[in-house]
Amino acid sequence: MSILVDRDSRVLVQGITGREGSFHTTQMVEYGTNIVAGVTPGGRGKSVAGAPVFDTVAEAMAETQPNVSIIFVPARFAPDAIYEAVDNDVPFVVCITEGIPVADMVPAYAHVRQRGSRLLGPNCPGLITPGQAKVGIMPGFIHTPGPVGVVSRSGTLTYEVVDALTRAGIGQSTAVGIGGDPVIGTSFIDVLGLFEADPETEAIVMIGEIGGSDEELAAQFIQEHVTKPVVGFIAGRTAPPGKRMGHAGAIISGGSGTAAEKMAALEAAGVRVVDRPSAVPGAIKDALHR
Amino acid sequence: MSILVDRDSRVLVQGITGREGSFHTTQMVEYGTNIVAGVTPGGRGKSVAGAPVFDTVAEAMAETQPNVSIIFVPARFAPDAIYEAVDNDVPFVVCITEGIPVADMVPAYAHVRQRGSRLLGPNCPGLITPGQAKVGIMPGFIHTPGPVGVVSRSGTLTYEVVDALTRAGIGQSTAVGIGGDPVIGTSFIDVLGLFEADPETEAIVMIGEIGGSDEELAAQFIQEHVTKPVVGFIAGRTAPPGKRMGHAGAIISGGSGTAAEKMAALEAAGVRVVDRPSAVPGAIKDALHR
Amino acid sequence: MNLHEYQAAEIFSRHGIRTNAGKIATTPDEAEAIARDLGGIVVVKAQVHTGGRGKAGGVKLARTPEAAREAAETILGMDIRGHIVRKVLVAPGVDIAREFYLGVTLDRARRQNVIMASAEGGVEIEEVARERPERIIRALVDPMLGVHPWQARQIGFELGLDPDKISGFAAIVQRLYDTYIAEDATLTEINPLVLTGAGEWLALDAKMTIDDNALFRHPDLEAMRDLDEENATELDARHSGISFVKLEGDIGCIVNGAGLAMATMDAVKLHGGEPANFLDVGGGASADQVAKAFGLVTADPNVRAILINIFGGITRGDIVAQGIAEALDRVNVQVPIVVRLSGTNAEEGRKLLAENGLAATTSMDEAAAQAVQAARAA
Amino acid sequence: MNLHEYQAAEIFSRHGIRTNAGKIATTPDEAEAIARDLGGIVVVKAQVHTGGRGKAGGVKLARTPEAAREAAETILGMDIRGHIVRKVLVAPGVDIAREFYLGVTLDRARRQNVIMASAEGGVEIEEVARERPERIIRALVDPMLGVHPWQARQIGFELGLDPDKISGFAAIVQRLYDTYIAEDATLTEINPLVLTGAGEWLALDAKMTIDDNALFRHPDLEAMRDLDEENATELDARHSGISFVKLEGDIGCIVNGAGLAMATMDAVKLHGGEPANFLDVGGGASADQVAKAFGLVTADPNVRAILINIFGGITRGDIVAQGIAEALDRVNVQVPIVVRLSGTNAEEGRKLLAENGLAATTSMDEAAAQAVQAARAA
Repeated sequence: MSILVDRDSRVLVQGITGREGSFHTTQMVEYGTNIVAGVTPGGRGKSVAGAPVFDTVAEAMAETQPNVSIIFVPARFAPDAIYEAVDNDVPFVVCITEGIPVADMVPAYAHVRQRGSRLLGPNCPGLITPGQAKVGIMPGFIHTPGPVGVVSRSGTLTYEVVDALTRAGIGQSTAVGIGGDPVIGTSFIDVLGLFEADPETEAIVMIGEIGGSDEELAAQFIQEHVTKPVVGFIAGRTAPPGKRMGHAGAIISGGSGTAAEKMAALEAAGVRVVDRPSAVPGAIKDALHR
Repeated sequence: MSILVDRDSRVLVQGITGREGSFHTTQMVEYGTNIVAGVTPGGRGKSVAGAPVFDTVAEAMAETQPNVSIIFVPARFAPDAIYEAVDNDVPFVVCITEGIPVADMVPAYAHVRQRGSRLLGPNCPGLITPGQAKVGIMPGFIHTPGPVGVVSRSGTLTYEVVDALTRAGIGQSTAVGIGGDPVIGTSFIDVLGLFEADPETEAIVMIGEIGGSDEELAAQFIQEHVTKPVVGFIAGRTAPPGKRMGHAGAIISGGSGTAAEKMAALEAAGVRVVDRPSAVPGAIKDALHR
Repeated sequence: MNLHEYQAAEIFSRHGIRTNAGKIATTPDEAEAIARDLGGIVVVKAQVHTGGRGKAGGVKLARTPEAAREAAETILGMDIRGHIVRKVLVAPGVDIAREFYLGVTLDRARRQNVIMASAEGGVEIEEVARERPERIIRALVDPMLGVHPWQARQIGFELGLDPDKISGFAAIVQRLYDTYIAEDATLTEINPLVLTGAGEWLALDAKMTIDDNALFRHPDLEAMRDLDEENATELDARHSGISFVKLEGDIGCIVNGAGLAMATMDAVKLHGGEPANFLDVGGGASADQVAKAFGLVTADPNVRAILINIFGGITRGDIVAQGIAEALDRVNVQVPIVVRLSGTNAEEGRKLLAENGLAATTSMDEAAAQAVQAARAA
Repeated sequence: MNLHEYQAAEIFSRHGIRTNAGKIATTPDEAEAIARDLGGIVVVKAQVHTGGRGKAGGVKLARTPEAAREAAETILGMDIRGHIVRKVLVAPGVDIAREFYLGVTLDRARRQNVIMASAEGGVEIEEVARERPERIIRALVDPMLGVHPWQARQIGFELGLDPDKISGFAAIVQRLYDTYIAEDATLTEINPLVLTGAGEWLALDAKMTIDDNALFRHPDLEAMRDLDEENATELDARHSGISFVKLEGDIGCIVNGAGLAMATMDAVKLHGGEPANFLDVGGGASADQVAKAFGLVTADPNVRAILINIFGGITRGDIVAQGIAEALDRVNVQVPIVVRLSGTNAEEGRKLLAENGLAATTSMDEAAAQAVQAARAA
């Protein structure tokens, strides 16, 4: 088992013929991901890494029945790609695109919810179920199958932690990057709930950062609904207020969204909060052997 | 039993201090309807026919827990009143107002559906469960309790039929005016389904008119889902094409929406279609005694 | 409210849709002058509020200014489906490579707007719908979000357009929908939408219907109303809150309620007569309204009897009867009047009418039969 | 991107919100002249991208033009929360009857915009939120339909406004939200929104933040950017696709990825040092990018050591190492450099760096500790 994607996932790539789209399609196929189709308007008849290209999601859906879509189209067109996916009944949409205006994501998020689909991202690295399916842009080789679910707002920082876990001999059930934007489709809570329900996941690593209150809400959720051990790390303890730290959503505003608040909330919820990424494997080992 | 409203209905009147609102509130109260509150912005502290007036639906909801609302506000403000009602969790909203632009009703209808509420109208006379509750503008005294459900796109024509039924000694379970606009909240199908499920309703009178295809859809629904006898009447056999006959929705356009089509569809679905309102009671008697 | 082609084209063009610019002529002289100005081949098109102009001979190609004059001579004054042609549009001829149909309207059953498109342009869409429904592409529009770019593109792909024609087409779809929403239309239609020999998109025709209920927010559109095309009596009625539609029969009808008014017309027909009009006197049925209604009905020289059918609801029958009596004092009605009065306080009303020399019945059928008889006798 | 009060006020006013018109002065002379033109009492207000101006003495009432000059003299050049005042707004004094707070922003947890209002105007809203949260009214905005009139009215009633003040207030709510949407703001705020003695609504202050991701569709707003208020180095970095934030420490950081960059800063602190900056070199980490990053970091005279932390993902470690080597050829770096390189092809990368005289570690902690030591030794 695992969450969200596995070897049976049928993946559609929107924006497959673009530079990013075609590069990562090849990478995903090499990892073993079952890429069934791609969409690029006007691209019908082409093929990328063996996957047939269609003009519309409707066509791709009719011909290849994908159940996951990953979006690589530029920020100005990405919301339309999200609408096209969910309106054509793709149940799970992963949006890698960075830089989408908040004003575009607010209605898009509401629409995805109404349609009953799930959105991961935008501005996220995607997700991977080691050994089964990589639907994202992370380096696949650092991952290894195992009992730890990883969920994170960050990209490279997650690779850092996953790499540390793998080197310590600890595999991952699924590693999910939820993205660094202020409005994202899937929150910590959603992923925590899935890991809690997944029989193969025995412990969870949650990597947060400054800005917003998703970590605080996650803490509350953990207290109430998560029985599996959770190890936490929050990036940005030294970040100054009022400054956006790379991610659009990583900003302490009006004195709220600080790392200290988040760490305190998680600790109060029984999460083992570590002060450096390299401490994650040890904490997870403790948790698994308890 | 009955459908949609009964003596336990707790009715809110939006636009209660207006000319129409206050007049019909008094009429409804006289009929015995349980009017629990009214709303008029700035009207807080007033009272109409014994019902307290509030500034907002939220306040009225908190203080009096209505479960039906009836709207008497002018066309330009009526969609906002619908939004206010459903956003404050009123499960059933009756909109009497005539003349609301279609462009305003399309999103309003979608929103009501999303909220899981039900809308009756607009441009309708409301509905009445004889002897229990009148939530509308029909003359109450022509109605009498009994086994016949009445559903209609028209106002006075319904009174005509109900009066004929009552004079023939046939009472009504509930009489529902769905309204004469192109976009209405509750269709024939919805009401037919409710009558079919209502143990007290033994037969149904359905009064349609030219324009649109609701009668055709109803015919299909009747064929598939309605076991109770249905008597039908369609107004507008002599109406010319391309002309709006009073109701915004009563227009034959592009050669479709004619009375002949509707009558044929209903007859094919086993509905006894009569050629004049006065023939309804006889047809119903036949049906009830079969 | 319907707009003329040239009016709709002007509005479309304001919303960024390329239309086939032309000018309006009301005389053959003007048509010739416009054709001369434009140069080359022109099309002369009848401007009437009805479809099927082409079949009726209301659209003609003219290769010379003189031919344009002749075409205008033929078309002006023509009767197309009951509409007299008073204006023609003279527009440049176009080198057409492909013709399409594109329209936005309301799907009443779904309570959503719908984009309709077909590769069979230039033909009446009702005909295509009837005979080859599979040739019409329909895309429902999200009530909240409008037409998505992907939807507009998809329609283009389904029409079989080449990839390099997609974005131009999608832009027109978007703009036609934007026009529909911005102008409170119930129909915006381009038939045919053409691809020219040069590979450009062009709206060769333009059709638009405005939601009457929304005209209050579009005074500019209200100002485009063509009084020649509309029945003056119907307009007059609307201003008094009365719904009135002129018909061909001889029995004038005055009724309260739209549904009952239609049923009354049907009853007249059922009893062998022909209604002269649809008339819903509206809510109040005050003396003023009834007097106005008498005026509307008696203005029609065909009317040989008047049938008044009132079901007293909230408006009491005695009040209505008083209104009728008062109205009769004010308006000189020369034809026989049959009254049917039922509902609230109807008995008192009938008594009052009797005192004023008008017998009233309680049965709609009876009243209809009497009116038909009276008209025959008259 | 933050706007100044006077810029936000101009935008609000364009969207139909009455603001307290004033003029900008950059010298005491100008302030005096403006005050003389306006006549009567004026307010002199520091224009800086931070709150709490009032408390810091950056807002002064002046009864005469001379007093306005004196106020400007005091305020200009003032340091408010690290922002140097370079402009003051001189605006007419207002007869205030009541003060309110009104703002629109994003509720991140709900993924919806939210209207916030309070009868405690003129106070920092964060303070009210912390101390008397029940005094803040919050209304979530429908993502599809926007602010409903009933919502705007309800906020007014909840603020305890008199019925005759409701529609004026509701209009301001609607317009403030419209401004927020039209301008792609992440905050539009009026604090205080006042009712004047004459019973009129007036926005006495104006605050606005624009979504950086949406600036591409607002060139007019981009043009309002105050380069004095923003760190030139940060702007320069942004143009190269590098996220850079200047901090107070002495260890320059060059990292790939925002989360890892924050974690790197935290690691520096954890090992007893102070980071000189946040720097995310972005995706590629090409020689150009790395060279640019070196330039940004070394421009800070405080920097005494540089910590490069790269986790090779899709971008291979050897490529990054090559980039570092090439960059060092181009940029003359005078301070010690500590490199941490892990991930894809990291070993090859470390070898390559060694050949160029740079030792690289695989541990972030180790690298951070070394960088702190190097900075101390320097």
